[in-house]
Amino acid sequence: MLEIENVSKVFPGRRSLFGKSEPVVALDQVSLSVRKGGCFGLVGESGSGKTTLTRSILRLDVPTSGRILFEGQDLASLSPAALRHIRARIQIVFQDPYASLNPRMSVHDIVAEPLVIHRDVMGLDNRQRTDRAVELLALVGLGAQHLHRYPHEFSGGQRQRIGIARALATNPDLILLDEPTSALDVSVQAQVLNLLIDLQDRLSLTYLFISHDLGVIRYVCDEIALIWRGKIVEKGQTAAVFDNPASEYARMLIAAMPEVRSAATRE
Amino acid sequence: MNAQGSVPESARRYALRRALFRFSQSGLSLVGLALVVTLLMIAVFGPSLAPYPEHLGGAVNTAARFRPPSLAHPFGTNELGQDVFSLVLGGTRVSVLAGLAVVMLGTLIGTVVGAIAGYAGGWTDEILMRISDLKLTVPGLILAMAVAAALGPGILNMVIAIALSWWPGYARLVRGEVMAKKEELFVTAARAIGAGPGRILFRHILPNILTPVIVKMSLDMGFAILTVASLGFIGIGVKPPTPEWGSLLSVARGYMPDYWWTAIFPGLAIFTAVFGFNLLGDGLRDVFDPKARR
Amino acid sequence: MLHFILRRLVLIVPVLFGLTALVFAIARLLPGDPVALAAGPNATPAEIAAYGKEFGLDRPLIVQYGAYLSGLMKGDFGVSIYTRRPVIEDLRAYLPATLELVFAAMFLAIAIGIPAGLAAAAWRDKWPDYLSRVVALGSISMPRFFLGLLLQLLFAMWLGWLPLGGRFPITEDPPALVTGFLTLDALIARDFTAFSIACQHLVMPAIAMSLSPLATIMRMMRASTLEVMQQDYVLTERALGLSSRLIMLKYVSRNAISATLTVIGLYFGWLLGGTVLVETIFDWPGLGLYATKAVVTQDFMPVIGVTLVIGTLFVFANFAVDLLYGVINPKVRTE
Amino acid sequence: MASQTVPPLLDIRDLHLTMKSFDGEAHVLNGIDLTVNRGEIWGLVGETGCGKSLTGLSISRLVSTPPARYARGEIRFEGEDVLKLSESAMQRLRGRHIGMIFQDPTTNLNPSFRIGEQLVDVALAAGRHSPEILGLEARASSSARRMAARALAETMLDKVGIPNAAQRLDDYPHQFSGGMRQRVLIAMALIGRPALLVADEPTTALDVSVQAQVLRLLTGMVQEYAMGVLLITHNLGVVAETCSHVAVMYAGNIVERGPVASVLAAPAHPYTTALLAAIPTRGVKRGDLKGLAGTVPNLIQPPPGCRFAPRCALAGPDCRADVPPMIELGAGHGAACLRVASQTEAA
Repeated sequence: MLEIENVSKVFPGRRSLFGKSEPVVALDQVSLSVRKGGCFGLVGESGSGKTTLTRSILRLDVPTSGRILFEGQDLASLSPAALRHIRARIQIVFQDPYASLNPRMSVHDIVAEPLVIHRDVMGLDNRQRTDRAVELLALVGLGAQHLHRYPHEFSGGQRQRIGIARALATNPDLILLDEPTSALDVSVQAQVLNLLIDLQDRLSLTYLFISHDLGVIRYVCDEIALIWRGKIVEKGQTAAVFDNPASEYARMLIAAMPEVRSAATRE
Repeated sequence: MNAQGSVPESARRYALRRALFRFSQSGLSLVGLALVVTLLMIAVFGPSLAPYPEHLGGAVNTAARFRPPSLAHPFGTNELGQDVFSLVLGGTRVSVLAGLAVVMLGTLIGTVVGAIAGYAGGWTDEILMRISDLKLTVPGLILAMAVAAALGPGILNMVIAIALSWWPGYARLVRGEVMAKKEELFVTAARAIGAGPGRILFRHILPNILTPVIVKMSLDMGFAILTVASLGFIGIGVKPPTPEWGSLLSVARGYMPDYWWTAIFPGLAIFTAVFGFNLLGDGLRDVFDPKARR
Repeated sequence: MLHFILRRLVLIVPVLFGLTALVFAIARLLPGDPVALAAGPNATPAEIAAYGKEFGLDRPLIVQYGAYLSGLMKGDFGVSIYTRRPVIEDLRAYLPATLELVFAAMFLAIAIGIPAGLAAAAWRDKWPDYLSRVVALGSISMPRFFLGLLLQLLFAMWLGWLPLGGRFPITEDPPALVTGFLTLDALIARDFTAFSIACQHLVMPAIAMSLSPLATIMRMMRASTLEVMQQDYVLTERALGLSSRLIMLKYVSRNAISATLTVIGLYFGWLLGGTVLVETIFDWPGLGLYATKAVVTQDFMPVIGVTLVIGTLFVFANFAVDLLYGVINPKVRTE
Repeated sequence: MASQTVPPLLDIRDLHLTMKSFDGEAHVLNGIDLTVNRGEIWGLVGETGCGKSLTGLSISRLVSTPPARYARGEIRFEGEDVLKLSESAMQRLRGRHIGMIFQDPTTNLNPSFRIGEQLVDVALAAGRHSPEILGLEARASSSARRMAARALAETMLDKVGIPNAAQRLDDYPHQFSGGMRQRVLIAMALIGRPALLVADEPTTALDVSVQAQVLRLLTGMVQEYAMGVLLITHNLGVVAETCSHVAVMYAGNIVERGPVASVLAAPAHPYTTALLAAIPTRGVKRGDLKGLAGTVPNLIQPPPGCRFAPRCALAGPDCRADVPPMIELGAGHGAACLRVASQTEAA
């Protein structure tokens, strides 16, 4: 469904007040392939380049070299109109549920916004958009009574549900999940993860799940890749990577995971 | 989130109620509000409140020149025997109207320029901001004086002259805010779902920068009134006999120190008006600007 | 660092160029007939035309601008159509007076504003804070020309402690010209009588000028101090037992001052342009008074000259602030 | 004989804290009881807004009052109630007797000062009333103190594993990486040789790989100095790997506490059980995690009785009557839940 072929991204050195800094290689020959219907986990720590990769897939950044193919079409070769159509089919859920929702828009307007932007594809009138918004909220477990409230009235978990509802609005095929639960408490995280799993099964979605949390990735994803300083250092089936990490980095990362079970087995 | 569970209330109403509560906690802000309301009332009804309305039209009474303050003339009379109290009341309208017009015009131009510069970035930003820098480097008052002197006296000309040096402040503010908001995650989210520039600017960015602009407008009102009075003082302002605080003070300067009341009361009027708007604006900023709030 | 300074210096050139174009355009494109005004009310049209020709005002505007620019290169700011004096001579005479006034006002504003702002923040919501707020708002609301008038009325007319206006009486001997600042020149010449006279003349206009920057610096300092006090590192400093004195006077103030610095730079330029009113009131022989007279008579060469000088000083003041900011901020300095 | 009368390092008793806001007064701490002895590393875990950070800040009395108000209770540090101390006495405790580390290493160092200067000032403050920290006599000159403080700063920097400590004293915070900055902050917190260390989410802002190193460093230092530690975190994994004891907080209450092994292996309180069931650990199948339904209660009008009752599957009318007492389960393990009581009685 999504093919990333040898993508590199180099940010030219920034000219600051007192001179020029070195160019930064954010992505270095990254290749990935996300299978239709699968959940692909991309693991990396801060500064590993995972954010640059998501921005490249969304065409918010343009890669320096390499190709990104969605269902065989090179995103770079698309006309603006065609790109807009693709945008409706690739959606994203962001990490921070507090910052990713416009504080001045009601839940209705937030969830219905993709429908307005893509009205040529979706073909819904006002009334139908509201119906669809209610339907979407129900899908993520929120009642219609929330429709005319504003983001600050919701808890972190509820906001993330609103963010998910927005991502689902245009019936996308691929959803990028950019650390969707890192800002949430564990008990809420579990709810949101289960919701995501449930939605994937019901709507046959494809996920690209980006996280720094190995535990979460292990729980949700069937395939994973580890990215370190812009390079993919390990790729494979989730179980295989956790049981037999091939790279030094993967071994170190897995060893460093703080695990609850270890207390019970420690003594 | 705290409102959850209690009586359902729209978020806007709640935010407004909270703001009103905060505002009413500050005595100084309330004083400012009272001053501003009084000022606006006088601006509307001033001429009809004046005890000697004929003096506003230029009528003189040479028999009663330089009378000190008394019951008949609470602020005394001037060199033409005109009632200073009536003139001060009458001058309110010019000052408030001109101040308002300057701020509105400045905000309009500044917001458009700032929004375009901040959103477009790159060369557009560079050029627009250099132009606004230029305006900042030219001393505003001298610029206004030059323009006003060339255009000739009159309220409209004065407003144009001041507004020309006024907009860069708004342009800088709006540009900075737009640039900050542009980096917000919810704007990235809007771009990710395919929103175009117009939608992002008008639906996502501008509504979120309204508050600082309004706060600046209220703070600037006082300053605009001050500038209007300054031009009047220098002798470039409204045409006589229209009473204007700055020009009243300027004429009275020649009769110091013996006939001090002709200068003190117009001066106090300027001070009180500007002070009122500043108190109000400062209070609004406390309520709305989370940075200055603490 | 050197690279940065050079880059900024190069960037100043187009700004100054734009400034000349802008001022020239404003002064010359606006309606009004300065020549007729200068030639006098009884001049015949032929006399007016001849007068205009003398100053080259009959040529196309672009040619006039070109001539003006090439004159500027040689330090020639043109000639006043009124007095026929070269503008540069007037500027040379009036600029030091204005600068002395602005520096004195700025000194007052910084010396009082920064500690007062720090104190207001330290005693937030206590009486020093309220007092500073009322004083600050009162100060920016006070028209400078009105305050000047009140000061004159009180100290010069009623009490008779200070001179009504002017910079230095003709009846006294001025100190030898070194810096152009009478106070400094008097000190250099060790002429304390002259110093005291200069100070007496300087104090009222300086106070009248300093009010609004004082208020702004104070409020800005308060706001940035409060913002710094909210930072995590201040909590850490408190949690590890540093005294509140040390935290406020050393750790908080340095961060707060660097944030206030930008305002100071902006205000310096603003003050230069804002001397007009105070100079008029106190009859202070500076650029403002000079410009006002020129504006009223539509004598545009002096107006352009003054604007250009003030604009240039403003640009350099901001440049100095940027530099200073770099020196204070270690992140900029060490990178 | 003397050991019998030595009071615990930290003894928090029935601490109640309210916080005033526009919406009303929130009861954010609702009777906290917690005892920390030297050599113990206590993990204080809970979710956002449960009051764990306020508990930590209260120990050094860093919560501003108002808006906060200590309604009841005491915080005894080595037997003395810090809530009753004068500000200057409190200042003497801070840094010298109670050290603190906070979450974000990028914002907790002053960006305008060299780290050496910041370390030296902390050392000098600690050495003012205890010159032995600097290895000096009480009457040493101020320049001698400054030199000793600088030497101490270098030693500490070296101890926390910063290479070239002597040179790096003259660097500014932005010249260090996130992990290194947290090491500097640890050095700063420990330079006064405190007996108690309060660490509030010290590794949350760090990458997993760096987190492990910093935690190892921290535990090593704690053992070397025989300190007591209160480690505030939301991460039960960190608690499991670092702490000897754990206290679980929910909505202003400690609902369960005891030795880590016992609490995590056999959680007694339904909230602890739910928390553990929500963590994606090894071997949990896709879709098998248990989230916790409902939301955290409104602390302005908290539910009566057990604050967890509205979300608890086991709750009955008795749970909503009174705040449940801490029921001892042996070996220091206790849980504040009536259902635990009935279970133990039945057993």
